[in-house]
Amino acid sequence: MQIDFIAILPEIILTVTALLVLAADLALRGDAKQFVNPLAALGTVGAIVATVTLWGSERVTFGTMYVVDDFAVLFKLLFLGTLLAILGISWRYVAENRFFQGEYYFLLLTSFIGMLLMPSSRDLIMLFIALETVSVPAFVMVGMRKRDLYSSESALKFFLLGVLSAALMLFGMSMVYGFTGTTDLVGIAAAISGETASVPLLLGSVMLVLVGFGFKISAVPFHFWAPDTYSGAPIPVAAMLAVASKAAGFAGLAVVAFIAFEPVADVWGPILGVLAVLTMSVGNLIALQQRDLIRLLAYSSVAQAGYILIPFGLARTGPEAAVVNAAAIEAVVFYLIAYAVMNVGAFGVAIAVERRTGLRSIADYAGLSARSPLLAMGMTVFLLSLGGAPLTVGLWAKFAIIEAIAVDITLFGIVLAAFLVVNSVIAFFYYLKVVRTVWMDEAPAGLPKLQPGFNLSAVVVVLMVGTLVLGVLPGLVTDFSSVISIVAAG
Amino acid sequence: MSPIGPLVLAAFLFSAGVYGVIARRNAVLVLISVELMLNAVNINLVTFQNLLFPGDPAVTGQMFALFIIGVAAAEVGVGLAIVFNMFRNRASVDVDDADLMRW
Amino acid sequence: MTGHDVVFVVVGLLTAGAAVLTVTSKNLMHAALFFAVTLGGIAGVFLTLAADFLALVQIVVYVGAVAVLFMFGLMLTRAPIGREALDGKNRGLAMVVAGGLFVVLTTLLIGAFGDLPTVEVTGPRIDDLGIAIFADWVLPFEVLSMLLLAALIGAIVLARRESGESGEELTVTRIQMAEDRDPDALEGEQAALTGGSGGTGDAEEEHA
Amino acid sequence: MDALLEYAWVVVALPLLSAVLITAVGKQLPGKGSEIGIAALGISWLLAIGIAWETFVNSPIEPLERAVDWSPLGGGFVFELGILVDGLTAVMLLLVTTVSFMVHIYSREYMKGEPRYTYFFAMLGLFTFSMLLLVVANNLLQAVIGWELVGLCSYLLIGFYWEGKSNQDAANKAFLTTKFGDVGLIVGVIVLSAGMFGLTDTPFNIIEINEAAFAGQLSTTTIVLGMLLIFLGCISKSGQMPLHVWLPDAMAGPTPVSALIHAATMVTAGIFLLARLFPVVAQSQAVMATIAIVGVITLFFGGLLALVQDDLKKILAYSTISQLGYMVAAIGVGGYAASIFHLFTHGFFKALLFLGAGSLIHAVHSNNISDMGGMARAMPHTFWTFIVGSLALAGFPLTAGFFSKEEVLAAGDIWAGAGFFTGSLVFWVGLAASFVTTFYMARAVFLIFAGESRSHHPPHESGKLMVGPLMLLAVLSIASGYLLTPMSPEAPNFETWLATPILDEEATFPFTGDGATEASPGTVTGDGVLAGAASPAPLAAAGEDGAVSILHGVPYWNLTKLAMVLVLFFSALFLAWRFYGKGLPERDPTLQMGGFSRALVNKYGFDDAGYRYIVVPVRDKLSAAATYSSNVLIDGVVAGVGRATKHAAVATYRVVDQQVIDGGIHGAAFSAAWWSEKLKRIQSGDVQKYAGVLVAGTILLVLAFAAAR
Amino acid sequence: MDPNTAGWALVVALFLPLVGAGALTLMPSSMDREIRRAGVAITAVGFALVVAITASFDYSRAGELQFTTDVPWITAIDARFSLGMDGISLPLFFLTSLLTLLCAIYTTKHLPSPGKPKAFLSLMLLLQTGMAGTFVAFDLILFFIFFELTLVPMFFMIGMWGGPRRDYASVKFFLYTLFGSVFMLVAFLAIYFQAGANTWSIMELSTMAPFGSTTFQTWAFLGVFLGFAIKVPVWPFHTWLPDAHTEAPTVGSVLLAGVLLKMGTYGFIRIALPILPDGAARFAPMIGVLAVIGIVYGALCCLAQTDVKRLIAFSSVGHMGFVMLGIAAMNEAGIQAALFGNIAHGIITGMLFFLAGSMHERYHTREIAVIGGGMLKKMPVYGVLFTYVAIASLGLPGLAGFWGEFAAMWAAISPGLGLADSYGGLYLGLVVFAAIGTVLTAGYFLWLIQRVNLGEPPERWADEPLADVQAIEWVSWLPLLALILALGIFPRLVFGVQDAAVTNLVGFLGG
Repeated sequence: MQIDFIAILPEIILTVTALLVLAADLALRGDAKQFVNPLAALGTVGAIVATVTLWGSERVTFGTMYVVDDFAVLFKLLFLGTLLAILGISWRYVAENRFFQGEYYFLLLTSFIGMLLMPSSRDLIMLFIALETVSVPAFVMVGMRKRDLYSSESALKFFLLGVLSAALMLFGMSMVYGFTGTTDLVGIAAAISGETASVPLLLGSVMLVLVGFGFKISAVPFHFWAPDTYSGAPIPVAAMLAVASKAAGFAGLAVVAFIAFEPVADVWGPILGVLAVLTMSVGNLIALQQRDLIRLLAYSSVAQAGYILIPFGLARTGPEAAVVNAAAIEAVVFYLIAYAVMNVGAFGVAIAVERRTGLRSIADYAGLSARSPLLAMGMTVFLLSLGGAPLTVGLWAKFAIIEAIAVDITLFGIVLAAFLVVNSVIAFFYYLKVVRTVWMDEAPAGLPKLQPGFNLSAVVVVLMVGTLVLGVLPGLVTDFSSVISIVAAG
Repeated sequence: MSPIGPLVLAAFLFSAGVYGVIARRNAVLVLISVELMLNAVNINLVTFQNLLFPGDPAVTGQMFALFIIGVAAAEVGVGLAIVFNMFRNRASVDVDDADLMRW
Repeated sequence: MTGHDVVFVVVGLLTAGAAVLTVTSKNLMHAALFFAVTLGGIAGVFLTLAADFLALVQIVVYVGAVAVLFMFGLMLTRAPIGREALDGKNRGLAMVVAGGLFVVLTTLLIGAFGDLPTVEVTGPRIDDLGIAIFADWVLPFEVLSMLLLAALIGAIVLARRESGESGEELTVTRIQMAEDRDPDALEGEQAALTGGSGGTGDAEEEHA
Repeated sequence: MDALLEYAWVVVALPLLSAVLITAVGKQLPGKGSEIGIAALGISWLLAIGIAWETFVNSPIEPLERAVDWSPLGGGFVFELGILVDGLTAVMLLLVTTVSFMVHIYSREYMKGEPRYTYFFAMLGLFTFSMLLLVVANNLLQAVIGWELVGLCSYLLIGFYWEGKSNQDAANKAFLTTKFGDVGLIVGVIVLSAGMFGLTDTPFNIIEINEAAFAGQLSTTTIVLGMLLIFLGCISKSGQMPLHVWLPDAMAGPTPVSALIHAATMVTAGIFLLARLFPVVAQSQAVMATIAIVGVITLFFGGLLALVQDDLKKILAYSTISQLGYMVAAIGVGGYAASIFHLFTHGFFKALLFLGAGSLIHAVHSNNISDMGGMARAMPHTFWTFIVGSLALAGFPLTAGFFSKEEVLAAGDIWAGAGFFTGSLVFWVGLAASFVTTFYMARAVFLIFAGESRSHHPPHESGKLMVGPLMLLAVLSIASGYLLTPMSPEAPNFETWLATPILDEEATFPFTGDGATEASPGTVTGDGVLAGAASPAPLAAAGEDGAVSILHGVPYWNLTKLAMVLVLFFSALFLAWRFYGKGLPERDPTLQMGGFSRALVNKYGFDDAGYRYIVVPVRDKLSAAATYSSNVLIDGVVAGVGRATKHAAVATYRVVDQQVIDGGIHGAAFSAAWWSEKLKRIQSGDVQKYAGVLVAGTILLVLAFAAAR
Repeated sequence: MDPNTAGWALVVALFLPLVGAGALTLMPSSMDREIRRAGVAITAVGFALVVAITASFDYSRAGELQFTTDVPWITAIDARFSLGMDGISLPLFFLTSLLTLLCAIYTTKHLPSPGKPKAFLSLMLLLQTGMAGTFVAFDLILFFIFFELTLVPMFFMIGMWGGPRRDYASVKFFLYTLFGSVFMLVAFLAIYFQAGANTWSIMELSTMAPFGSTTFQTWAFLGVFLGFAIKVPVWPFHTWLPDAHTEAPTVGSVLLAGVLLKMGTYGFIRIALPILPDGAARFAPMIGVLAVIGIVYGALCCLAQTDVKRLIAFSSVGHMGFVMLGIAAMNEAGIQAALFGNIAHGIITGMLFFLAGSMHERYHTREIAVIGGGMLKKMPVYGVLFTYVAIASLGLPGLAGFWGEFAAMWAAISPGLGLADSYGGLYLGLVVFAAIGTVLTAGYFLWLIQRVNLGEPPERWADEPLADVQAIEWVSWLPLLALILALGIFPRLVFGVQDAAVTNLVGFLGG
């Protein structure tokens, strides 16, 4: 069997980097240890370069288990870009909190290796392994603030719910295997057809398989870990979970749903649609009550997951399936890109504020505009974008979803749209609460000016510019009709 | 032999694991319950492999089970480490003590 | 019902019983021992299903390593808690959920596989497994190795005695959550923040 | 031979120019701007005389219409700004400029030393301009604009002394009451113009509307609805009952303003508009009957109210209401020319009376006739001119008021002859009201001029600038009546002056009265009196088929009826002399007639209970709210409307807006918060509960999936 | 400038404020006076350009788009960067530029706490781009972007420089209007797909209309309606308005009333009617009824107000009711009336808010009862101006307010699209009630004048030196005062410019 090493070059680069980081950590002492961060960044850039060269190609290797197409490449770029940003916002945070830096970066890179594998995997076993590779290092990273009760507690919660949902997913996978005799996604799709497509066990198993991904994307009712974990975890890790890990979950969900379970799309579509409604409503409603910024962002990211689930809710089989599903995938992909840009940014600002002061209540953001105009501006832009204000990429993200709904309007689609609308408005309520605090409340006397480090500032600026530029010219990233390749495969 | 026997056994073990996860207070016992669930999955896989698809050259079911065992080992390691860490911080492994964060 | 089936039923009942005791036993060590028994029973099930290699792995990895690990874990984390407190307050919920799950799963399974004919049990040979793992499943295998490495390092990071990078044991800290902070405390914190700039603060100034 | 007519717009423009100039530079001039106003009005007046002369000697003339496309209005329609000059316009121009000119001159002295002296003249100019804009309008939209501006100016002038609360209230009341009528006017104009869609691009054009109405191109609905609505505007503007309530209060303004408002501008606007649209009015019996009845009610009951007033200006105000009733009633019985004739003469003698009253008030520093007395000796010029005005108002033979009022009664008589009940009503009630008119004017005159002085200030004659206008107006109060007398049936007279191509003898009313079948020309043609003219043409006469045609011609009267008028006049005079000839009686007999007096003092008393039990408490509590708490029945109603509006407003705001609508929004937000509060409890922090819910949710979803097919 | 080729002029005029806002943020905050002057300079240059555009506009072809720019923008969804200007856009565009300039001038001397002119002027300039862009965007997506763009700066303006309840008001404003616009976006997308022409061009879609079933049109119109109706605001979607106005700083109120509300009615006329004529015809009677309810209701609420600014805010509800009545008429005259009413209301109510703001600065209260009258005595010129503008606002002929109201009623008596046949009686009733609304309007304004302007000043103010109109106020108010009179006397200034464009537009309606 010939292995296409070019196809897995990004993963290889990242693996090598991870090992180098581990080795370098051994070699370096004291403050010098922090330079494993640029090393990791260098490797990430290398992986990005390697990934970019894969754009437009269609490589299949390891049997049919591993496919590198535009869908996968785009997701990989999304992950690697997020990784770069997280490295940027991690540097000083990790150094100052006396983490085990070498191990931290090693685990971070490992987790991202799992993510890179996710969109390319075309086999249930591979998906499972990739998912675990994302999760297991994340369990550890969440608990990395070892002497912090919150951190260890959130690690425990994350871990327990993670393995529980993994077990549920595995049970589902095992039964899918039992039913179809294969773990190959295309094979599964081929096996599910005709009368077999209506066997209750199979349909139930489909649901169980989705649970694992539902956990990753923190869809209701698999979302419980998210707020508790985000608020206990080191903030860069929370950012990673909220953005990259969630995107990986969506990548896996998309692959499974649109390739393997495409023949029963008319079953999981509506149910995922209902989950979408539940997810965004619950997320937004609870977010209204939050007084802690990180928890607010956590619930907001639950709600955002609900928005991203909407296109899945539109999926269907039958004559218009190709068009509708393609639009749905496009919407998901675009939304995830936008979401990554704005959410990492928001977490970045939160890091800058908390790192210096240890404060994270929304009230602590009072007068941020006076303490650091850059951070205030950044927070404003990111939150408005998360809400979907014009001239930010967030608007186009919502636009993409509505567009997917409007491709072929159904009553269910209208209901979803209505929920999207109402929820967008509710969401603005709490986003604006923060924005208002940032700009309109007086800073408590005596708080010093915030001077975020260069890396973090750079990341915030880049993401802010990205949010705004994509807000004006979304065409820079909307034009990738080729990402719908997985639909064609199904 | 009919596959239904092992499958029902697996379902039972799985359910017992779920029970343990939810009811057990000691974090280590919760982890044990999770392992029970994973083992149940393995029974499923082996049953399907050997009873329904014995001729599969890729031996998918058993390979899957092997991978699950491997992953389960990794999870146990990480899980115990998390529990130990928590124990060191608060001298307790009670899951329901871990409720600092809510709402 | 063949002898094969009888053996399975016996082993199966044993396993199921041990599992029930694992999740209900009121004694920590008993629970762990019953867990080991359950794992052994599962190895027996594998044998009746003609999965010899897996049974072996099950014994070696699970009974031999995992169960023992758990026992060490239990002993290391022996907290001063009574026997009656092994079950949390969620027992009712657990009953309902687990019972419901079992009913649903069984119903679905029987519905799907209940009418399959009885077949002869045949397992693959061990060399088939060897070939498959390096031919068809090499990628997950390699990734799994990375995963295990990560788990190993992660477990070490979390579990080893704190030496940190500063070499000293850190006191337990708590992030101030918005919920449980009162205004007075906030003022105190701010005073502290503005008053003294710690070592980390100095480092920040250099980079800024 | 209509060279001057082309310049009618100058008559209009000059007062505006004067207003602008006075505002701009008035304060810097020696006369504080008054000289500009007088000069501008003087020129306007001369030009108006010229126009009047041309139209009169050449009458009946073809109307002259000049218009510019002022603005598109959408849908291909345009709004024209234009002038329409015919006899009616000329009459009005003459009247308005004369009175305004006189008022300007008079005010120069009267207002001396007042604050805002310059502003006053600017407003006079604007007021005159507004009225003239209405008068020359060739289209209804322009008329509406003029009409509304008149309302604004009246507001600004009635509230001239805005420091006082009652003056503010009076101004508000005048504006709002007339504004209410404007609803009718505006909607009416809109209805009429809508009827013109498809017929023209200039749907407001008056001539086109009149012609269309005459040609039957307008539907009955359009005509009846449109004209009744427009008449509502006239009711409020021209002080007809029940919307007359603003008019007495409007006396709060300076006296020259009262003269201007009550004689020449504002109140005449409604009559003018009815006359302008008479061809439309004439299309509907219902409209005419409504107009007549409203006029009759007003002319009688309005007049009665003057009996008990002590305030001289109020007496004159109620007399105005009454006289306006005559004019409206005349329109309602087909007396198009009679109405305008009365308007014309009334303008002069009422201006005279008001200015005379101003002169008296100026002298004694009081409005009340009980503070006057014996003024004849101190103020001879004022006395004599006032007498002339009073006689004219009372309709004493050979004064202008006599001729014009008799024309109105005659119109009623002829209309009655054609079988219309409203005709008799106008005739007999009008006759009766003339007795009342004579009585209250005689009462005022006796109390003011006879007996001993009761003033606290030594009275003195006013200066030349005030007396001069009085003199001129006195002359006109007599002379203007001879424009329509039986003595010159063949020469151009007032009726030929007003005639237009539509309103000539060919035109007939499209409906007939009850008595039409028996009607013949003879029955309604009275025998000529005075000059003994042979068979003078009637103002309105039954046509060959029994229809009454709209005619003009020489006046018509009959001897018996003349005798009745004279008897009434002298008996009223005698009665008044008995009561008041020797000065102020201990107990004023008009106040001694028991229930009748009380009714009048209480403005018919209907509101007494309402006043005591509703108005007083509410006004005192919601003082500002009861802007309208005057003490007439209608006032009560108006106050009630105001109050109800206020209550409705408060209720709407508090309940509907803040509770229901905003509350709905808040309710939604609140329920979101409620849900939020409940939902967040699920996030209990207990990871095993999470696990339980997670698995339970999974089971439910699995069931949902399994059951999906 | 050749209006056929000088598309750049419009682009520059549109984005100059945005660039200016960026430039302002680069100035150091300490240069307080320079920043304020720079604000005036930027808006003045922009206004000069707009004047040049107005001057070179080809009025003989006012029905066609001029100064057009049309380049691909987001190719994936066929959105184009498409700008243009016809007779309908021009007056609104002009008004936007003028009002912003005047606000900038006003800001040189008047800026409420907490100061920060840099932030304030930057937001104002950003707002200007959003407002102006709305009126010249001819691509639905671009329109939507500009339409929404105004939310953020206005949110901050109210939230940072507003009154005591600014937090509440700003969030309410933002959420309320956002709510509607999301539905509008859904409707836009539905239109896009239903038309199936891969275009968002307003003109092309108008030409293609009507498309889709009546059901489609109804739903799509409902979505668009929600978006625009909240912006206008049509009763009962108005409750954000009084709060926003009451709390907003003077300049915010001026721009809110002067331009922002117009975006809603403009949207109806430019988008909802021509693209969805069937839906419009079905909704027209309802719009008419809501409009008239708004007129009467707004006036009633005004009578109950004790706060000057809140009163003026509620008066907007009534005045915009007349505008909506014109739209409900669905004929050429009605559209003309609505557009005229738009402009007139922008000028008059903007001016009223200027006056209310200055009043607040002098009295430090907006409570009518506390002011207690006598303003005409304390500040004669100011009092006269107040009376003048109030009278203009109550719709007196000769001043700008009259034409929109009268023409709207005139148009509504014979509605287009066949509505006259089926709803003739209803529309007659609407006209009558609208006319009654004018009386109520007169009532509350006169009452306001009486309570604020007339009488003797109460004791607490008797010895208070209250400055009469100041130089900077004259500069920023005179243009508006003059326009009120000019539009009242020469309605052709607006009617004439719009005529051809409205004719075109009504052509799309097919009525």
